Amino acid sequence: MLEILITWIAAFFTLCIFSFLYKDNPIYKFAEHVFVGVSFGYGFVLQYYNVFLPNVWNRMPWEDGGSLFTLIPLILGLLMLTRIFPDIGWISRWPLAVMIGSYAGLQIIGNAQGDLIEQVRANFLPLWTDTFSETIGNWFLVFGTITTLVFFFFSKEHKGVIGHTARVGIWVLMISFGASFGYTVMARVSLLIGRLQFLLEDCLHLM
Amino acid sequence: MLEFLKYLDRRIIFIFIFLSTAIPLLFDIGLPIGSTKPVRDVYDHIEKLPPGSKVLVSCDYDPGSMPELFPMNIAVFKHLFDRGMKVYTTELWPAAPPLVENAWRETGGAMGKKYGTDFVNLGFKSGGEVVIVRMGTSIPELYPEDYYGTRISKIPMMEGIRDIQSFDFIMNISAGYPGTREWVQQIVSRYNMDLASGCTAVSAPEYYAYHQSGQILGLLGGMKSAAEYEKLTGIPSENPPIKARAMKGMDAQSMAHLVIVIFIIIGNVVYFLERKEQKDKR
Amino acid sequence: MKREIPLAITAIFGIFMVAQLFIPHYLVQDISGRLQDWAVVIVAFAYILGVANIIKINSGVICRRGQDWEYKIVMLIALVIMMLSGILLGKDPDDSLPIFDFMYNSMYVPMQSTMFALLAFFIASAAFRAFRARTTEAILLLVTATIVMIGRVSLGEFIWERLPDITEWIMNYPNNAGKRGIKIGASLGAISIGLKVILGIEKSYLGGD
Amino acid sequence: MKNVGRFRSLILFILMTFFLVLPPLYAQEEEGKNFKYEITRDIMKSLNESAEQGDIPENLVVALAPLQGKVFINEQAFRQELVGALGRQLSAQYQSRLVDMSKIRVDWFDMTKITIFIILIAFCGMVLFFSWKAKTDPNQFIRRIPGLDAISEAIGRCTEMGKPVLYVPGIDDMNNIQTIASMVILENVARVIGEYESDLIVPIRPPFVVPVAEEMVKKGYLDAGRPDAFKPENVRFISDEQFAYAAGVNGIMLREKPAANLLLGSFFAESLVIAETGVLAGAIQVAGTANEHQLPFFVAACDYTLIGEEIYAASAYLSKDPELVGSLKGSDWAKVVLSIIMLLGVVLETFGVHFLTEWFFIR
Repeated sequence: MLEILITWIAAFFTLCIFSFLYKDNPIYKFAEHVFVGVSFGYGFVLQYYNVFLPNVWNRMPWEDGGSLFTLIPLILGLLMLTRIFPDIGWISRWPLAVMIGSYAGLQIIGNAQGDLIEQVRANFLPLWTDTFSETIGNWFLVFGTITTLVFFFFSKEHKGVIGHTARVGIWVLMISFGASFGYTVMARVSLLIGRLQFLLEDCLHLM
Repeated sequence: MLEFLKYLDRRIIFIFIFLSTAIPLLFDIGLPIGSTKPVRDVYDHIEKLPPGSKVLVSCDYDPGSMPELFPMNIAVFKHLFDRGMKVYTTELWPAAPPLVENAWRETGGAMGKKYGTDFVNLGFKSGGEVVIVRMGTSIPELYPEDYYGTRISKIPMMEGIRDIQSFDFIMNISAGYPGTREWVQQIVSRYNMDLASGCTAVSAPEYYAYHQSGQILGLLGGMKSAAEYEKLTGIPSENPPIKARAMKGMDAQSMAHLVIVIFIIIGNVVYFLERKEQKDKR
Repeated sequence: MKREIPLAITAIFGIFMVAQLFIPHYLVQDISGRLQDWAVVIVAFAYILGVANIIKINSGVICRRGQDWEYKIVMLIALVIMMLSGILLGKDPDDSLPIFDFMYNSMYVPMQSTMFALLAFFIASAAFRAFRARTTEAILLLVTATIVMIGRVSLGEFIWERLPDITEWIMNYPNNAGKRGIKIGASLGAISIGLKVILGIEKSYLGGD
Repeated sequence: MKNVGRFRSLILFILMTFFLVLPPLYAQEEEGKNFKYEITRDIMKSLNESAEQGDIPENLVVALAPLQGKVFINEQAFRQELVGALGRQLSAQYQSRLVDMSKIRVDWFDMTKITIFIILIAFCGMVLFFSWKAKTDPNQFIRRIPGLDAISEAIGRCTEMGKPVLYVPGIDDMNNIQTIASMVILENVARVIGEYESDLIVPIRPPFVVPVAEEMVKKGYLDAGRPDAFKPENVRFISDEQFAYAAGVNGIMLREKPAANLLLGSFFAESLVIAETGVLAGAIQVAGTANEHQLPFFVAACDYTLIGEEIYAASAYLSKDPELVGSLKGSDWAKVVLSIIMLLGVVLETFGVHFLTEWFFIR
């Protein structure tokens, strides 16, 4: 019984959102606002049960296995809420600084080890292999990457040799954007298929 | 005619897209589904793992990309439980845990596996990269309790799980940020872990670069790959009853692509005719 | 006070995050681990701030009878029901939260999926309107996109059995060349900004005063 | 200048306090942790290698496998457990070896990360060196970036038509480096707009970005000599939800009809929706993001697109600040060096020499 109710309410809201395709209308707006409310409420509850309780509340000094240090993030976290009050809003910069500092540090090491070094290393490819398609591919990969890097030169004007190389670099970029576009179309169509499967199969039992 | 096409109401395009996806869903065409190398790489790697291996499945997605990633999640779970692995899951997206629960009930739960000895859901933590890096140093500190609030010291299969290196293999199901890119950047290079990725088709082209460099050892990109993986792992199956969600959508996928390609061609024909007209005027 | 302390905090956290990669000593590892635990909690509070902000802004709109204020009431009601049903009714796996789960399954899931599904329509109309073969670059983009779109689905295999292999080749080589170039360039850019942030050279994120 | 010196010494002071006070405090709390012995995955790997070379008996490795991941509080407990697990006395030689290997966590430097360390130090050194050098020579060259030149052109057009400029700084929070870059660009855009006397609308998704954006716009107007032109209601928090935000931005595009849309920052699925509405509204669009997957839509729908690293270069380009331009030069040199290394690696690989590849293999 509950299952059927869920399915039909879900179908109702699905159609509400789809109605936007015709044009913006009150039904869509209603659904959209319900969604925003539900999604934030949901997120709040999840943070409460998955972060606040296990990582803060149950580790307070008076709890078993707790520590005094847990008070620090709690206080910093509460300071973040000062953002709501304009007069003392500047205090929220302290916890903000924690976030920015941590992410800046992690981005440095992550980009260095995951993207920079590994990707350069992956281009150490032999220009002569057993199969024709791989050989051509390797040439493409090695010189395509270098021309793209030349496109990203900022301290030299793109003229002469550099200009021509950078132009090839743009072409390589465009091919890779084409691939991304094709894949994105695929992704979006899949999402629509998912919704139609829900409407046709779970609601109307047509499939 | 040219004017009509030039200012074509987008709702007409919408109708075509709707019909091209809905009709193939109702009437089976049965186009072939092959399998590509990145997908086989994932499958072969899991086949090679000895039974009882500890596998971390990080499910970093939400209902927004469910049609692509949920079938993948189901297929991966089924494969892992079929092979008798111990499955641990974590989520970096807040809306993921209920979806993971559903996937567990449909696969492991229906196959008679037990929560706590074959499967554990460690739940959601906010913070993206920070969470991933922390997993590298200590899991009990970061996840003192599982998704249901049970202390992990009371969960049998958590014994011996110290940090990310306690796992034999990581499967990441990723809908964007935080996801595969962050796992690759923070974990793979640093701890030399085996990682495979199942991602939306949007991010797949980017992750091909990681596959070619060997940073991830396999890649499931989008619903097509999910369909390929379903086929490899024997979905649809009777026991446990699992529907083939991705395979069923493949005909519709092809038809919708065809319609979009036709629209791109029409758009360009209109463009060229228009340009010719302007030239003639001059 | 208003600028110096945040800069110092940024520096400490940034330096420890970098240092923990190179220094395996337990002292550095344990401290940076602890700092990471703090960051996880603070990010969670940032989310709560988002919720607080939504309540503040929308209640303001309702009081002023601003644009769409009726809808804002609906939003706040949904928010409050979701929060209260989740937190007050507790969380028990055997007796899963009726209202909370019900609203997740009947509202959150269908609406978020459908919002993303709308993109299928928009992408088709964008493709029709925007993808014109104006220049060499645009032609390259268009041709690749078309090959990939057809070659990556079953239709491609049906038309010509080699087409999936060609698509796979495009993905593995020309596509990777472009992606790799962007990755290397963007990682250099990100590292250099990260460095400036940690050293306090780039401090615009702090705002004024 | 006095101010700067004071603030640096304060930072130093805080850093020192942190380093000096926290560790002892911490160590007290965690006493007993100092003698941690454990068999990590790395140790098992190196044991396996030793066994393959015949350095240690293979059955020893097999017997040790179940102990992987266990932590022992001191050396004695570790030895006892080892002996117990093996069921026989280990020869002293092997015992000392195993204990040595388990102590890896007291090293002050992880030698396996030396490649990353060298490259990171070299790159950061280059960036800092060139930006320092640029201070003495303010005439730094930076190539033309057509998309950025188009910004001032577009702003000029807005002024002529009496229409506002729309600046969308992406949807990510301040912890994304692209948002930080976007804020710096915003300041420069505000300065140009201040000179031209048109309006600037900035719709924002994450609440934390609002005060920063306000500050940037204020500062830009101040630099242009028109601090009175700043209108607080034009820096707008729209909604925290992705598509509600996109809908809000679309509403601004259709209702207030800005003649120029600048979309610079970290964009996701909403990029398509926003850019297409911009086309419909007939505005000049300049977009830029480092999120590769969204670039095709910007390339297709916008007049100019900043690709990847160009968005990081934009702040240097717009402000012409020699220090920033200098740091760009540093990263250009890094690209030259990397390209040369790449070619070298390719040549070596082609002739079957693998040492460079191995040095770069950081796993």
